[in-house]
Amino acid sequence: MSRIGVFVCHCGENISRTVDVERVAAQVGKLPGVAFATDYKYMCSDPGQNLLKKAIIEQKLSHVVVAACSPRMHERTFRKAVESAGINPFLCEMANIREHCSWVHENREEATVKAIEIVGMMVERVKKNRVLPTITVPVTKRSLVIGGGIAGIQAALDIADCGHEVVLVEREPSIGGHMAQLSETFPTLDCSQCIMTPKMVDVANHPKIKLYSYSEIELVEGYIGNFQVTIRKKARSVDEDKCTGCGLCMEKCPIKKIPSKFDCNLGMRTAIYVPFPQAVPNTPVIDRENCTKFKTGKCGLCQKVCGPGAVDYEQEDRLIVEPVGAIVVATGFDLYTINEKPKGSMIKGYGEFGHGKIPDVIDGMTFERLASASGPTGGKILRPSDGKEPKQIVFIQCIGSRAREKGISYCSKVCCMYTAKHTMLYHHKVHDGQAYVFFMDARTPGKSYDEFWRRSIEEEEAVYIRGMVSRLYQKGDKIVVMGSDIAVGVQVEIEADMVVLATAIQPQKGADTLAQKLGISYDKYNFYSEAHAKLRPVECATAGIYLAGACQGPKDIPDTVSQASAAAAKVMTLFAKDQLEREPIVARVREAGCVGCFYCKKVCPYGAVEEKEIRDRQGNLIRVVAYVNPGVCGGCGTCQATCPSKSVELDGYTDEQIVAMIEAL
Amino acid sequence: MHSEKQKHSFEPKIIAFVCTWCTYAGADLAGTSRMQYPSNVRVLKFPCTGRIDPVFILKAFQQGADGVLVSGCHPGDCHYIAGNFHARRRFAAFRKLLEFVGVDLNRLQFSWVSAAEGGKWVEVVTDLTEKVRAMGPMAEFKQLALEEQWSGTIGTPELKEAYNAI
Amino acid sequence: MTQPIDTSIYIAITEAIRDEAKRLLLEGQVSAVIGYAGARRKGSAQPVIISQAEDAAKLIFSPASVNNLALYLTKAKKEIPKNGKIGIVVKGCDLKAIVGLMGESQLKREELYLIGVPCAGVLASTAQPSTGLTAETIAPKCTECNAHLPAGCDYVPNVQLPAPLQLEEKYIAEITRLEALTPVERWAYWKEQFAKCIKCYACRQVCPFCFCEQCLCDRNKPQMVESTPRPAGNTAWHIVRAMHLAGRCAGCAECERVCPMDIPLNLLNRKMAKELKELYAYEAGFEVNDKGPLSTFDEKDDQSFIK
Amino acid sequence: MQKYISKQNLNTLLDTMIAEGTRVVAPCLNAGIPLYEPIKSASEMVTELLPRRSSKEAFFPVCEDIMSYAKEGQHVSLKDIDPSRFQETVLVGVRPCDAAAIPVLDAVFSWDYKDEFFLERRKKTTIIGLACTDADDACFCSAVGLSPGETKGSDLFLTPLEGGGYACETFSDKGEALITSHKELFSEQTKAKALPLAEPQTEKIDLKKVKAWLDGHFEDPLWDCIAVRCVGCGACAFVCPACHCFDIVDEGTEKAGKRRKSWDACGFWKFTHHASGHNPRNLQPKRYRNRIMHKFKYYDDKFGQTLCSGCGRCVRICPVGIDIAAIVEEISKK
Repeated sequence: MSRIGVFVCHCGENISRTVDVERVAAQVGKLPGVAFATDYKYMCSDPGQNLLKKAIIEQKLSHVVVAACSPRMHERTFRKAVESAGINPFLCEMANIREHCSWVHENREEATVKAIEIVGMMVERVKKNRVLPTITVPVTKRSLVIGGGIAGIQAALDIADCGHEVVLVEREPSIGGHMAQLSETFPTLDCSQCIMTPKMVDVANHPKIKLYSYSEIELVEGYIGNFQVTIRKKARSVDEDKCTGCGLCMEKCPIKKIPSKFDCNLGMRTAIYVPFPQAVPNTPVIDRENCTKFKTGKCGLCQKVCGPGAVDYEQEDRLIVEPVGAIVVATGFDLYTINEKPKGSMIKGYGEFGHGKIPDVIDGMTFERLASASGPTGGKILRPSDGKEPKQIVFIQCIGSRAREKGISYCSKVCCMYTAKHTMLYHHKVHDGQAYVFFMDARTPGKSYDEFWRRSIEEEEAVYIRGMVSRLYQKGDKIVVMGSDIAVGVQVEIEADMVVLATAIQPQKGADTLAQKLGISYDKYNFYSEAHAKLRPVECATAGIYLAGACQGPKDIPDTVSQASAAAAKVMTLFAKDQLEREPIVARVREAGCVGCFYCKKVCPYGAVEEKEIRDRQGNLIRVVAYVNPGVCGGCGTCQATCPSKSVELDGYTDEQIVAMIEAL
Repeated sequence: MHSEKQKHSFEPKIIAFVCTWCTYAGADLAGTSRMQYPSNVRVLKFPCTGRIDPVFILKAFQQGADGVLVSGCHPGDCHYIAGNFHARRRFAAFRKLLEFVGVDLNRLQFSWVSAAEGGKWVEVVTDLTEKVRAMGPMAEFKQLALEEQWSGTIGTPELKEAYNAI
Repeated sequence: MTQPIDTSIYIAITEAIRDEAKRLLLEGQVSAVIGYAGARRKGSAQPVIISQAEDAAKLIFSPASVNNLALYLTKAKKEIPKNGKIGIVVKGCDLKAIVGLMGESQLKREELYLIGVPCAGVLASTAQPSTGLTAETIAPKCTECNAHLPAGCDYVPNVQLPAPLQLEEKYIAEITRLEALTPVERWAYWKEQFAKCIKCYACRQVCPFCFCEQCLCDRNKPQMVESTPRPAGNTAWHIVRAMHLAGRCAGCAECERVCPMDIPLNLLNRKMAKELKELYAYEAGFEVNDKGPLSTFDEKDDQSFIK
Repeated sequence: MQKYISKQNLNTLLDTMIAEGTRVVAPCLNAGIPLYEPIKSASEMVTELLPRRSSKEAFFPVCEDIMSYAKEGQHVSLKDIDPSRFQETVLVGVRPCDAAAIPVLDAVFSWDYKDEFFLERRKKTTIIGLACTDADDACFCSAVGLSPGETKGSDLFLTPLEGGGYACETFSDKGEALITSHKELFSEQTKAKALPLAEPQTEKIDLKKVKAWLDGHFEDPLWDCIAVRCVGCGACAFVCPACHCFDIVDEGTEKAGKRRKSWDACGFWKFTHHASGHNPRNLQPKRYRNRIMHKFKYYDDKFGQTLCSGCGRCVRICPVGIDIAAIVEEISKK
């Protein structure tokens, strides 16, 4: 039989003003199983806690109920106190007679009766509480960073600098991401590559960073502290260990007219190529779709000229398994495809702006390449159609963003700023040119941001027109842009030489597939969801997985870098311990009752349920039952409510405990 | 100001099943803000609405609840990613079943109350209490609990009375 | 006047089942065939499990072939040997249960050989097994049948199913009637029905989806549902049962057929099926689904009932 | 004693007894099905249909309280039921197969332990049997040595006569007392012919031979063969007039509750499930074997009677068509 101790707190007068605490203690003392009941002025004070500890020992108490404030306030306090007196902390419960009773009711009689019932309910509950052991799981102190853009690079460097190994996986042949494509960056106009490439080199040279470029995540198994990640290293056709990066192969490659993705198709590359001169690793890759050797079996020039014999046409994809304890997801963004409605997408497309049809209608990233000193035009702003310098240029903002009817309702955050930057770059390079910007509003919160934007108008003479463009068409070698200026209330028509669309930021293609592999949630646009919008902005709800950069939502570089460092800090916090401790509120399967319908697995938001084979001594399979991995289980209990036979139970919230409470009422 | 409280002939028993992250915290906030509401409600804390088994609602009615409230996080706010979404479907189905067997759904309230919505908690609890008070006691399950198969009834009334008076 | 229902094809079906079962057993394609055999009472049929080719001659199909044999494939019925492939005779309604069980990891398609039966209907539980099938003696579920021809079976006898008669859809009619009542009236109706229950659990034991090793209602720590056959416990049991079958039950109506107290249990199941179809456009039993309507969700699910 | 009572007078008799406060239990319709239940008026009695459940529940309720408890602090208080206060009852219109099973139950409930709940109700009940004029092919009373005119178990036995009315025959003091106390309603026997009784549906089975086989065949392939189709429900036991297993459970909360006795069935998996988790009758054939063994061997071993009166209810309601008559017949031929 249980010997329960009940301690009713006055909370100064906060409780005792409306609740007759002496009567509560007296009444509750009569409940079956209650061996001791008392009241005290401040249970959470040192003397109060000592009273509790003393009573546990003297009265040989088996369970404790503290009737006081909300458990959200002091549950930890009292559980620690009972633990120090030798009782398992989970045999202590709190009855909330302050927030849920004395503070919300004025009538003393009613409040007292309610308090007695609340405490009675917790007495019945605590009787059914079980000793719960603290759960510890080991931590593999290596981390995986997915994505080698600025976010991934920053996170990888921070973690590696702390002395922990990092596995960095990049889908493209080189790290660098979008930031490597940019010309200059707002609000300081420093050269993107100048600040980016040293970091890329740091990654390449860091002894703690293991870089897998041209690789993708195949499979993620395990849980916080103990992930097993399978990486597909795609066949590069060039042996990275042998290649010296001399570039002779590219020089000799006869296929030279392949549009360069890095240069937004403005420049050309060879079939064996590095995406850009500063690529890390500086190892070429053969584009097998365009390579003559792969298409016809003939050629083979690159192999012939390669001194170290690095070119390997037989190379195949390799699968590599890496054990890691934490994962940083930094897959970044992609620009909104604006031509047609992509199949199966909720996004409608902006065919009316002529992108893809009118050659001189380009997107922001293409403009970056035109403006970049290392770009296809050597930094000159020239029209893709005829190579002429545009004298009238129109920038249109919010292409895709903030257009619910087109499928995207969010603001892409960076376009106002980069368009302002574009007008400046344009003005610096085409002194006699005129830039026009169609905009809805200018969103410039951020250090020195608004000043930057104003500069584009006040010093760089960009003309901002508040309003949207309704139509745009080619007329001779001009592009007629028709829009409205809603500030003045007139129709505007501009004959432009070039139009730049500030297209929306979207998550990378395949972001959803990766999320499913990782078991993390994502929103309807495929941006990854953080655990809490305000207080846990870099953690995923899935323990051990962290987010950095634009994969979580549109972000500029400073924000991305901050979040990447924050994610790295979270990883380092995790790695500071050898063993992870977690609250033992986890689901457990009663195997004898489990019939293997796996409803639990279907509803588990964490992917914590595994299939476990039960075999007899001869090794014959008897049946398959569910197993809940305590390291992964989040403790919501959805599995238990769904299990038809209640063969999975959430510790701390068992059916017995809950039914006991209902029956106490 | 302490207004004279109106005496009611019937005080309904309301049982609330709430999640710990949103509604329980919302109810705490109502307390911290010293809002006032009827004392009829008894709160049972769950980690998540996803943990709330329909059987508990049934059990609550069987144990004499006149009204039952189930409340958790708003869609998208679930601390456990999706527990409330599962709960929403489960209860959408369960209430239809209860309705079909003749339970008046005015006695069963579902709500989303966030940790910031102390006021909404007060409103939801007050509304349900008042509604159920106006409806009178939930007699169906209480009567049922007293009924026996004819062969198991204790025939003589005085014996039954003495027996039930324990 | 009672309309007779043409079941003449059942003779040909019986022949075909026998031949197929014999072939399967002779060729060793299956280790056993679950089917129907005649019994002592005139016109009656009962489930039979044969493992010898010569026993194939025992198999029949008749209007008394009421059972859903899928029951014998579930784990709850451990007695059935699970070595090798099993052949089973299935009506369209039975097949729905098998489809559901596959979605719930209880059965594997490759372990079954499905002998599908084109079915014009079977007898109601209230009819003597020897009576002919008519609009009056037909089982209520057959009046709403949408699976006269089972789809996706390994073998279906080549017979021409007569065009089914248009019969009054009994459950739809009764659900509509009950829905129109007040809650008090509905409560009175079900109270009278549930009061008859003696907790023999025939409804549970014949249900292909009640495959739990240990029923929630048999547990006593805690006692979720009173186990004694009193009105309170009976009501709780039937509510819990209906809830557990929601989104899974495809309407074989075995629970109702076997109830010795004639409680219209399938009404509850049909009502839930109706609601889930309206809410989530889900209908059980037509395709193998990994997730049923209550084990998944959509962020846009109806929440008009939530404050 | 042999008397005659008209249909009208029988109704008057029942209505009078109801008015006097006697509980009259008779076959009547409840939510569409025939059951033995207390009637408020003789007009409710329906004798044409065989009630779905047997008349055993007049003595052996589906579920009854046998005690209640309450706890306060460390103190527990108990309260017993007082069986001496059970109501006087007349059970009327009982089919011969149901009535014949009652003395069979008497044996077990008054054996080593006197079950006062059963015996007290039994003592206070007068049984009026009614000859059976209607049988179907599930009936097999004739196979177990009974007949549609069997009077075993009845205190008073009615045989329907042509032109209405019944011949009454008494078989106990209770029966005679009932006639004596309402003698104005009875008259001397008339010459009217008895209505034809139901046709016996089966040949008599040699139950001695059945028992002899069972004595030596605890293990036999037959059990698997028959019971492989059994689904393990309790329907057969619950509708049986002779099955008498019960379970005792405490229901209620931590603070107060009741101890209840309710029907149980050996077909249930849970029936022999030990607290340890072990189940000696872990498979359905073992459980079904127990059913046959108990009815045709164990009960005979102990009480010299057969625990089956051939009412055929289990045959009719078995979800999977298990036919005990066919099984016993098969065994008798072994």
